[in-house]
Amino acid sequence: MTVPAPRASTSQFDTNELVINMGPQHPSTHGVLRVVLRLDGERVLDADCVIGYIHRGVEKLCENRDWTHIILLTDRMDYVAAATNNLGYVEAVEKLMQIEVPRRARYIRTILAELQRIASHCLWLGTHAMDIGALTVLLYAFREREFVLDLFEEFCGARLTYNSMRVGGLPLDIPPGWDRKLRSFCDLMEGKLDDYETLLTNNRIWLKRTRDVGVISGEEAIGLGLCGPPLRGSGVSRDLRKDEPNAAYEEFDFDIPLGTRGDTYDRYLIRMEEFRQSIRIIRQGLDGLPEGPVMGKVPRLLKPPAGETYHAIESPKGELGYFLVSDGKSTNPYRFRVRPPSFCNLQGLKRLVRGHLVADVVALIGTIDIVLGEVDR
Amino acid sequence: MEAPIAVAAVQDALPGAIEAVSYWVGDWTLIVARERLLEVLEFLKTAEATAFDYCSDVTATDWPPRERRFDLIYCLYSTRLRHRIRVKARVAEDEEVESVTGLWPAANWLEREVFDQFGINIVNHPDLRRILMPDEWQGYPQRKDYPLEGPGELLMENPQDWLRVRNLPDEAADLRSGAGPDSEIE
Amino acid sequence: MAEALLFYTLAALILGLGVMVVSARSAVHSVLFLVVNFLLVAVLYVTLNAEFVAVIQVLVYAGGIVVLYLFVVMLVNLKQAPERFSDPRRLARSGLVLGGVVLALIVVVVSSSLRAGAAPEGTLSGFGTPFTSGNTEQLGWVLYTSYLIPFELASMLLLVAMVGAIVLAKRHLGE
Amino acid sequence: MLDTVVIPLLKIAVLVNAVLVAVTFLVLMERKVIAWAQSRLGPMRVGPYGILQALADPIKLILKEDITPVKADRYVFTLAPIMSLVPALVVFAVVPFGPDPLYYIGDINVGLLFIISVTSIGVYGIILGGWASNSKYPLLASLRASAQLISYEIAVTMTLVSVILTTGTLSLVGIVEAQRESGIWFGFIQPVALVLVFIGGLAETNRAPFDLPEAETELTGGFHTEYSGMRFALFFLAEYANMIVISAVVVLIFFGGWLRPFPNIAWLGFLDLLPAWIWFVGKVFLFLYVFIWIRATLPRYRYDQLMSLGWKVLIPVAIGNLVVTGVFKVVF
Repeated sequence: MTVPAPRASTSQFDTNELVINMGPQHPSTHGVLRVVLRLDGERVLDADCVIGYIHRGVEKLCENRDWTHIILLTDRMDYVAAATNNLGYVEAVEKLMQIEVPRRARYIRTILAELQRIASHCLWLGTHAMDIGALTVLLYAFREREFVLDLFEEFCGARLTYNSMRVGGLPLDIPPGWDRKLRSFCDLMEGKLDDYETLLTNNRIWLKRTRDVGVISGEEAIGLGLCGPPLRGSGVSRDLRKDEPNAAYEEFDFDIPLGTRGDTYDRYLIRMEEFRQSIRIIRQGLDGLPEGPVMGKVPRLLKPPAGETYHAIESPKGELGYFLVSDGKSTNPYRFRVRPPSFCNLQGLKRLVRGHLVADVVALIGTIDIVLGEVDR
Repeated sequence: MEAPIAVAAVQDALPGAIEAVSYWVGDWTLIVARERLLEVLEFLKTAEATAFDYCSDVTATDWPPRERRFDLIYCLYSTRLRHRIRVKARVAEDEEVESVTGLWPAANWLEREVFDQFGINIVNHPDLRRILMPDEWQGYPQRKDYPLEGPGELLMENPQDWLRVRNLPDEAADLRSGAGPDSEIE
Repeated sequence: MAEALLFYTLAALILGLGVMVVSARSAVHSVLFLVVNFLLVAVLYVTLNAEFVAVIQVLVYAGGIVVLYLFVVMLVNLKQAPERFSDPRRLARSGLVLGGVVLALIVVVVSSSLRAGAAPEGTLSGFGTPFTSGNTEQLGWVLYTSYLIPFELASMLLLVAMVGAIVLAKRHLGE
Repeated sequence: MLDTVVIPLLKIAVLVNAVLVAVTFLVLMERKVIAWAQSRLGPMRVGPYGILQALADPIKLILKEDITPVKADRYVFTLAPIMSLVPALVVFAVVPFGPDPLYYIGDINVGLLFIISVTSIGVYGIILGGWASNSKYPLLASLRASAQLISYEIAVTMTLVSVILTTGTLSLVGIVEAQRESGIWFGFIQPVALVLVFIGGLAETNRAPFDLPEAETELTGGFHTEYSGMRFALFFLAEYANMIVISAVVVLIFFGGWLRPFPNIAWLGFLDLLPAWIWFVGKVFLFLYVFIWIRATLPRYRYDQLMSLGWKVLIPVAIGNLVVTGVFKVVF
């Protein structure tokens, strides 16, 4: 009887390498990511990501729209966290033009960004769990995401691409009764989080599938430019909400969860904790919501003075940076550059999957939490 | 506005390497000669006072009429000291730039994107290929003289030919009626 | 009569499949013929009332060993037989040896069956009572009493082979 | 003639059809149960509460175009689903639905071994299906499948040996009768064996959390990625028929087959008013429900973890169980 060898043997017998294409049409590459895997049996020797399948030239497009019209293009990048993309962009423009944003608008922006974080993490949790085979969590997470989408729909009329912010503030104040619904959602979400954790956190199979999978040290993660939960999972305390507070984050009290091992399970725990911290921030925001206008004094035609700036915020996926250059003459940006967190995190996949099995590849794509709209732009 | 320690440290350690220091809406930028770029970046990464261990972004800007038309921009961050800096170098179309993947592995894809979109020659890069555009693509979309409109098929297959066609003054005059990105640039 | 008809049909099929095994172009096809062959042999055992042996034949050969054959054949992915340098003289010599062996076998089988045909009914099985339908228990009984030592020796041999296989595999893994 | 040919043939016809119909409804049941677990409704459009979905699915699959990839080995490609389904149906020949000979086709004295050996043939369907597709994902999946099925078969067989030790017979009817005589279901005497056989059964039928050969998020569709139409449906039928087989085996060996609960308590005799086969089928469906429930709850094992679970946990425990059973048998 032969003993099956799960580990790739280095003997002269195993010289047959198998090259397989994972994607661009594959159920767990989250869109149109293509990963070319070089396998020895089931063990991954090397992985090469091929991206660009939905490259729409957003940066180029933006250079030919005026500063206000760009907001709706930012929706289309990380389309599961459109509000966060809006936020990063309008803040970058505000920084370039030195516009003061009313406090109420900053509060509402913070609430929206955190709500968006919950929605984005719901999607991550569902797909990540489904990739590992836990089907039910997907449906549960999408059920809660639906509530978030309902809230956004009531706020700005859209469910996916919100176009919900303007340079200088917000187009609309929150509708009456919205804060009450948001509060009840927060209560509901806390209970549901416990549901998810019952299904996964202490599940032996979940632990086996995620513990010690894709371990990366903090130093290496920094070098690879990982950001967001993958970086914090390796114990690097870097959250732009704390380090370079934007919106109204400096007025809020919240914790940054950090991992210790830098494996998939730690990244999972971190995001689960971020759900709770987001709820905490939303509650604080609702409690302390100041009165006042939601739109600052902004010229009708935006025309920032010549100059450039880089502004980064913490999106659900990590550091979302906007590098904007204005030539001071036209109403379009001269250069519009996005630093997409998914793009930089995806770069780490090659390092993470090496030596793991095919089944881990999907777990690792899930743990990186990519949105191809943002990777390819 | 007083320059932060990091800027002063570079100026002290590498005199003459920094051509200019700029400050605008809270961001510090070092403008460095292309020849000494790698030296400056290496110093920024390793020196105690700077410790920029995190490469946020590598990107470029195209300023066509200029002799050295590209600005190559590195956005750096220090996870230890929690400060940011931008380093900028001017590069001409035919000039070569040393890759920084040795300093920050993160720059790998970012430099590939710069190559893909601007066509800046980055040398000593471990894996310099197009990243967002298909491998057989011609032309560099983020350049300011890249056509935004044109006869679709021709453009898709061979943008370089299209560029040549449209630079002939009389033949393509009617095609040029749509305002391109270069309409503002003399 | 029916039994004889069944036997000869089965025998013909088994032989035919045996030929197919060696003559099939694709290695996977030939393994498949081997599986069917084994299944038919199992049917042959059933006609002899040796149900236990039949089931074990299916379980061990068809369900276990040939799966491993298939595994290997699939992985090696032989589209055609590898061409090897063949020495015509060696072919002739080995053919001679093989022919001799087959001839000797035929002689032995024919002579023994002639003698067995003369033997009285009932002693064919080698011990007292012929198998009836409940043969599993009897088989076990015989194996663990009359044939205990050969049985244990055989199992020892298999154990040694198993340990040997693991040791061989391990040595390659370790270095 | 009537007894030896016509009646068995009739029984076979009835049984095969019953199994196939059961499978289509099992698919519906799975969809419904998983939907409820996931706070959905499941199929609702076809017929009241989607009941006719069980008919619509097979009709759709039969009418679909049957594609054979150009590079596939067409004979083996066609043969594979058949080789997968036939053993799954053949097994039912020895499954007794009740004590009366009317309720089974044959009660052979090696019934249990027959089931084990015939199900072991089913692996060919998966291996050949993956190989004949001439595609990389199915090939990987079929490699996984063959390794998985062979290793778990060992564990299950080892465990069943300890059950045979307690009953002293391999006949399935005999095993159930033994439970009636001893007045207790073997599940209570052999709880370890029950767990082992159940886990092994999950693995042998490629069900979650051991559904690696068809892990759609890793290997797209697994070994049947290239299959479509009726040939795909045959694989599907085989998988669900195997689920029924495993449930039936577990019920027969550990849960008293067609016996009512507590066969030793006399005053519960009114439970015998229900016919034996209803008890049996009811118990089988209870186990099928557990199969589905597990699928809705658990993530999937990884290939190497699955293997180490099989070889380092299940087989040693099975051997231990065998030894303990043997010692008890000798001492008491």
